[in-house]
Amino acid sequence: MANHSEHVASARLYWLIWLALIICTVLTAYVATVDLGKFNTVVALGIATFKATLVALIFMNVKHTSEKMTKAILISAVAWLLLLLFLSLADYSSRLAG
Amino acid sequence: MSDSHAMETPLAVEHEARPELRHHFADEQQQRNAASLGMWWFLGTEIMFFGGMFCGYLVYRRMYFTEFAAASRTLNLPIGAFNTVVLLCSSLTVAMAVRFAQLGNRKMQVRMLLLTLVFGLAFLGIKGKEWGDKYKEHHIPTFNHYNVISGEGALTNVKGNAELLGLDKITDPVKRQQREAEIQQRTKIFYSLYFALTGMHAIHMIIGVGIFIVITWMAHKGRFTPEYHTPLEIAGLYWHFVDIVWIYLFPLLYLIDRRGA
Amino acid sequence: MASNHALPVDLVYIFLVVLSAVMTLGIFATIAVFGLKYRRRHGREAHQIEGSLILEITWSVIPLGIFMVLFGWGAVIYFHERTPPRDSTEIYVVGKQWMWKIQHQEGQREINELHIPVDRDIKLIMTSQDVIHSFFIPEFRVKQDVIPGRYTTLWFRATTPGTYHLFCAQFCGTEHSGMIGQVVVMNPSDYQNWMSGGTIVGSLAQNGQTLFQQLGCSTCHRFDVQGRGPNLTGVFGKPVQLQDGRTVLADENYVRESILIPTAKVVSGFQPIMPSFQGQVSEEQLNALVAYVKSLSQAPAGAAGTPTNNPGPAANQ
Amino acid sequence: MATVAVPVEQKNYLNAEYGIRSWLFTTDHKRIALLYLVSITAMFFVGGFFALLIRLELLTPAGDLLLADTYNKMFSMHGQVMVFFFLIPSIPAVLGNFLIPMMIGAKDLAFPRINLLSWYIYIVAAGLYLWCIFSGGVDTGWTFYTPYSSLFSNTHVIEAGLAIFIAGFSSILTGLNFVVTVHRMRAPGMTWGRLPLFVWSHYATSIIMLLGTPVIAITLVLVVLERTLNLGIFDPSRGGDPVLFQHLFWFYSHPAVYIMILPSMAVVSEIIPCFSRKRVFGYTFVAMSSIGIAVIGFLVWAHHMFVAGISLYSALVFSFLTFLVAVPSAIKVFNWTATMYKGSLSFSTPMLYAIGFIGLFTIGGLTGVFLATLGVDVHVHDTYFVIAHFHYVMVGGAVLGFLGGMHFWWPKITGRLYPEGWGRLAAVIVFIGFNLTFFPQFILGYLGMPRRYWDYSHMPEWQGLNVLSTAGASILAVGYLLPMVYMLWSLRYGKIAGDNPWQATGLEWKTPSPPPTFNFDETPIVTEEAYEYDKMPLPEEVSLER
Ligand code: HEA
Ligand code: HEA
Ligand code: HEC
Ligand code: CUA
Ligand SMILES: [Cu+2]
Repeated sequence: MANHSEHVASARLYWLIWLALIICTVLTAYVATVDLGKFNTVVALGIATFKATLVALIFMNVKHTSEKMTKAILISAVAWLLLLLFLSLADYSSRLAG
Repeated sequence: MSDSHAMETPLAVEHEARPELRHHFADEQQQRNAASLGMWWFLGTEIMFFGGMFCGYLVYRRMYFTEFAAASRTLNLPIGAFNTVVLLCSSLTVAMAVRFAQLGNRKMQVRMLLLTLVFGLAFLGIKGKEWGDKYKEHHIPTFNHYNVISGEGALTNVKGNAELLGLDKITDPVKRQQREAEIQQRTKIFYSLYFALTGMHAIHMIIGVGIFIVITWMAHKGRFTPEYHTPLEIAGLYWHFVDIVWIYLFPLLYLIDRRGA
Repeated sequence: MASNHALPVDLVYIFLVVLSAVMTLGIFATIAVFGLKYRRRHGREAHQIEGSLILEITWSVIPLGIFMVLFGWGAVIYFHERTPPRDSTEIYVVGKQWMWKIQHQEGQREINELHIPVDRDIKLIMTSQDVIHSFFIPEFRVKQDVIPGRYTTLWFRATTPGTYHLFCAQFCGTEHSGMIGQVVVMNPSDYQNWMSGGTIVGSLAQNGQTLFQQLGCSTCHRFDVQGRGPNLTGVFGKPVQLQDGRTVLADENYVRESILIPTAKVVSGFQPIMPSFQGQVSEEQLNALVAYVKSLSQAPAGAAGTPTNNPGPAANQ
Repeated sequence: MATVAVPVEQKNYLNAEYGIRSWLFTTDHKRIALLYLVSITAMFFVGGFFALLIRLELLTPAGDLLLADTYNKMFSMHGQVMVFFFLIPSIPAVLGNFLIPMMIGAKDLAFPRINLLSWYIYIVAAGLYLWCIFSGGVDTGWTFYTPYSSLFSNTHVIEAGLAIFIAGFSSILTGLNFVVTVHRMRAPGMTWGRLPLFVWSHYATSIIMLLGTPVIAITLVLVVLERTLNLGIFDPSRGGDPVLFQHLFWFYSHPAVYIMILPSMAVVSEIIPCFSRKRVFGYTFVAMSSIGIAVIGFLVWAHHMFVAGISLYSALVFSFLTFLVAVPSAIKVFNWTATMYKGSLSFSTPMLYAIGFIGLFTIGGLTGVFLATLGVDVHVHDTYFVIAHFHYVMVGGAVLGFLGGMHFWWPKITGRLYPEGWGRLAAVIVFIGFNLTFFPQFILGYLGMPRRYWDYSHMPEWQGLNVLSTAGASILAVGYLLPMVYMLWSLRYGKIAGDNPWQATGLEWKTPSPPPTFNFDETPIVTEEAYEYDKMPLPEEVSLER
């Protein structure tokens, strides 16, 4: 019953991820001050999603977990969120008069 | 579900040797899997909990983009970024604590957990300072002195805001007054959402700190072994989740439009 | 059929009723037949059947097909209901707890009544002063929520002269069920008369209303909450809370006294700033004023047959 | 235990321990189910009491029994109590709690202490709500529409909002427990393809609870913050959009109607095969249609807002999606009916309720299709047509399912049979009373009677139908009180049931009645499909005496 399947990540990996996260934070703060037109928001959210993915995959061990359900739950919850956001925002952007 | 672990007695007598195994589980593997599955579903729930507010935020951000951008510029970017870093550090220490538990290193486990608490509290402290500043700037919608037009918290104090809001082009004083009233109202929505979102996040942090105090104490008592550290693991999942929420809050609230800042 | 929308809506409705009746009776009948035929008697054994893919597909696809037809049908009607013709007559509607205030382009104003000509496209441009209301004319088969902070629109073409109910369909507080009125659909000539004030001249309340303007009552008693004096709509016949804690019934005498000796009974929440009109108004005029104040409360009760016609000073919005 | 001589009275979950503490600190899912049963029944009578006052007021056109404000509070609290404190927890927290572990061969739910916690959370919420009622009540309608709820109502919106917020967590924790239990605690051999349909349906319900409930929780918090802290999120005077509240509210509250109906469908899917002595027709389709309803159910919320000022195109999309969600329901109805084909049918009380369910749910569902049809909804929205529609699905559907389930598993829960004759009588009374109450409301609705109207004195022609409705409600009240009485009576005087009085399949019937604390002395090993009724003997014919 001992827990042989559990994945022990290397400390180096954790430090690397941490470093990547910090760099991304600095990057996102910097990029925001540069004029990219419409793309500022896209870039900011893109970086945030990248960071979130790192945390989920490595720190939260989604990448190596033997548990298939974890990914399924994560995907369905995010899908549900997008559904809420998409369908309600769609109402606002298709309203003719303010 | 695995093996059909028959129990001779319905009561948990045979489990006494392994106090952490609850009577209705067949074995520890089952129990551990149940706990982490439960936590993951709970985090799914949490996504939707914040999701409701995100939805409101996005609707209004689209509707009143300029006012939101102008108000966003009054948030303290360096402090916000620094706080993000603090929170990321705490995520690292949590991950490390779990790793040390897997390796059976109790001393480092406790150290990492203590560091997590320090970072967590630091985050809350810094957040508190930011809120305090907002109070001084009269940016909290709750209070009657709410004011983003004049005084310490005038939006126009921030470089570029007058242009963004179009105030620089209005000469007619009546029109200007009208526009200012509009700004005053719409930014209230921004700040309402700002406080609702960061407040709800802070509540999650406070709960997280509470949980980690217990976890640290358990680690200190040597409750976690390489075979069994489920409470630490699922508390860690929670902590990382709260971190991820902030990872989104930071750009959404602080970085709406910082061009030319 | 009272409006252009009524027939199409009723047609789908009838289709739906027939469809549902067929489906429901069909299912009931099937169950009844099975119940009789396969009753457990003398230890009768059941006949095991696993299922049938063909049946499953049949009874998913056929309902789906029917649903798609219904969707299309309903959608066409709805699309029509939400796209007003370009040259419709526009009328403004303001909802407020608990009355409908209507402003015609030509300047006429009404409360809880809407006069329109038959056979003309009417577009209502609606907003609310406080909470969400909903403008509902059952016989026209139309309804639209009225929302504070923005405009919503509703259009129809009345096809039969007559008087129709108007309801507020969205819950809006205490007097939600009193937020009702009527829609009067008139022949073009009657409508012309009404527009030129033909049908309303001479009524007592009408004179009172004129006086109400002339004497300046309307400067303080406005039909919103911003006036220096109380909004007089709906006051008559109801208990009034006074400054000194007493409650009195707002009857004719109370109104009369309020006009002549305003300080006698001061309404709670207001300053005693109303000047006395003693000696400035004749009895006849007083009667007219009282009738007018009275009519302000009867308007919602304007059940079919008693047109009160008070285009009161409405909606400064 | 097997080796020990059988004691005089067998130990079961009811007599394993005595005393109030043994109930309040229990972690046994069966005892918690009973705690829930008592609490939701109490709340049902509170809600029913309000319903009776509503119906009495509407007996005459004039608003003569209650004040307008009181009436408004009555329907608001009726709706809130019935939905949040009765129907949503009803079947899941009572029957689901009691049966799911047994049906999958587990000793308990995955998190017994969280299960107890969820009951306590429910009690705190219900207590707060009762306090709200006694301190004056709330008048926003069960829907809390802003800005009325956030800025205008001067009733106890905050207490009500918080109570429902708290109740939401109880619901989330129940759902969490079910999902994890179904995933993790199944006995060996209990594959997904062998799960009873009851479990499938509850699994679908739990997903809705988990992913929907948090949204209404946060939305109500925002309303409370708007009232208390003056944060303005839905406030139109600050440029806020009150319709946003409706989006967020219905994002949960539409799926919530499936939280209410799916568990009832779960019950019906067990009863029909049992009293037809047949396998369920199209097991896979019935199971998958539950999941289908749960998923598509999340895509249709704005059908409550067709005239609320959403965009024309949104309305079209949501109407389309609404029709899609009706398909899986149709599949279920047809499969249940087909299950009876060539069966060996008997009409015991649970079966009567199940058949009543099919009939009334069909009517309710089909009138839902009326509402999904855009042109028609514009006319009947916010009229008694809608009231009739949802009482057909919620009372005719969900509550009948609940009653049917209570009768079906009563022998398992208590070890005793209810009196069959009385049971059938009550079922018939409920059916008649129900139709008399709510059928006239369809007509009223089409005639244009708006809902939430305290006074219809300008439309006296509506009185006749309203009188019918009130008369029906009184019959209905009798129909509800009867089972209360005879079931309590049967606790003491009912015939001893035996382990499996219906000769039903399913693991819950393989353990004694009432079951022992840990359900099974030995973890069962499953080798059969669900509903192998061909292998079961016919039950004894139930006599109608007593
Ligand atoms: C248990 C609760 C429950 C259930 C299951 C349903 C089921 C459905 N509901 Fe209902 N509904 C409510 C509870 C419920 N509803 C409540 C509480 C409200 C009002 C809230 C408020 O405003 O206060 C409401 C309101 C409501 C509205 C908004 C009305 C309005 O306010 O204007 C709409 C609109 O589309 C709707 C549609 C539907 C549809 C399409 C279904 C479908 O799921 C039904 C599917 C079932 C069937 C279709 C029947 C079986 C099928 C067959 C027998 C097949 C054969 C059929 C054909 C070939 C046509 N409902
Ligand atoms: C689960 C949900 C549920 C249930 C079971 C019921 C049950 C009933 N409802 Fe319900 N109803 C709603 C959910 C429900 N309702 C909702 C959500 C609304 C909308 C609210 C809103 O608009 O916001 C509504 C609104 C509503 C209205 C419309 C009010 C209006 O718009 O003005 C009416 C009117 O007839 C009504 C009637 C009834 C009746 C007669 C019953 C009957 O089935 C009830 C029968 C039960 C009893 C009669 C109890 C018997 C008990 C006793 C007799 C004991 C007496 C009590 C004591 C001694 C303390 N309901
Ligand atoms: C200077 C402002 C002013 C003017 C002009 C004025 N009123 Fe008033 N009125 C008030 C105020 C303030 C009150 C409430 C305090 C009180 O009762 O004295 C009031 C109260 C009343 C009431 C009792 C209302 C209630 O809610 O019970 C009536 C009726 C009334 N006025 C009628 C009239 C009429 C008719 C005129 C014109 C002939 C008139 N008023 C002109 C300010 C005014
Ligand atoms: Cu206005 Cu209801
Ligand atoms: Cu719905």
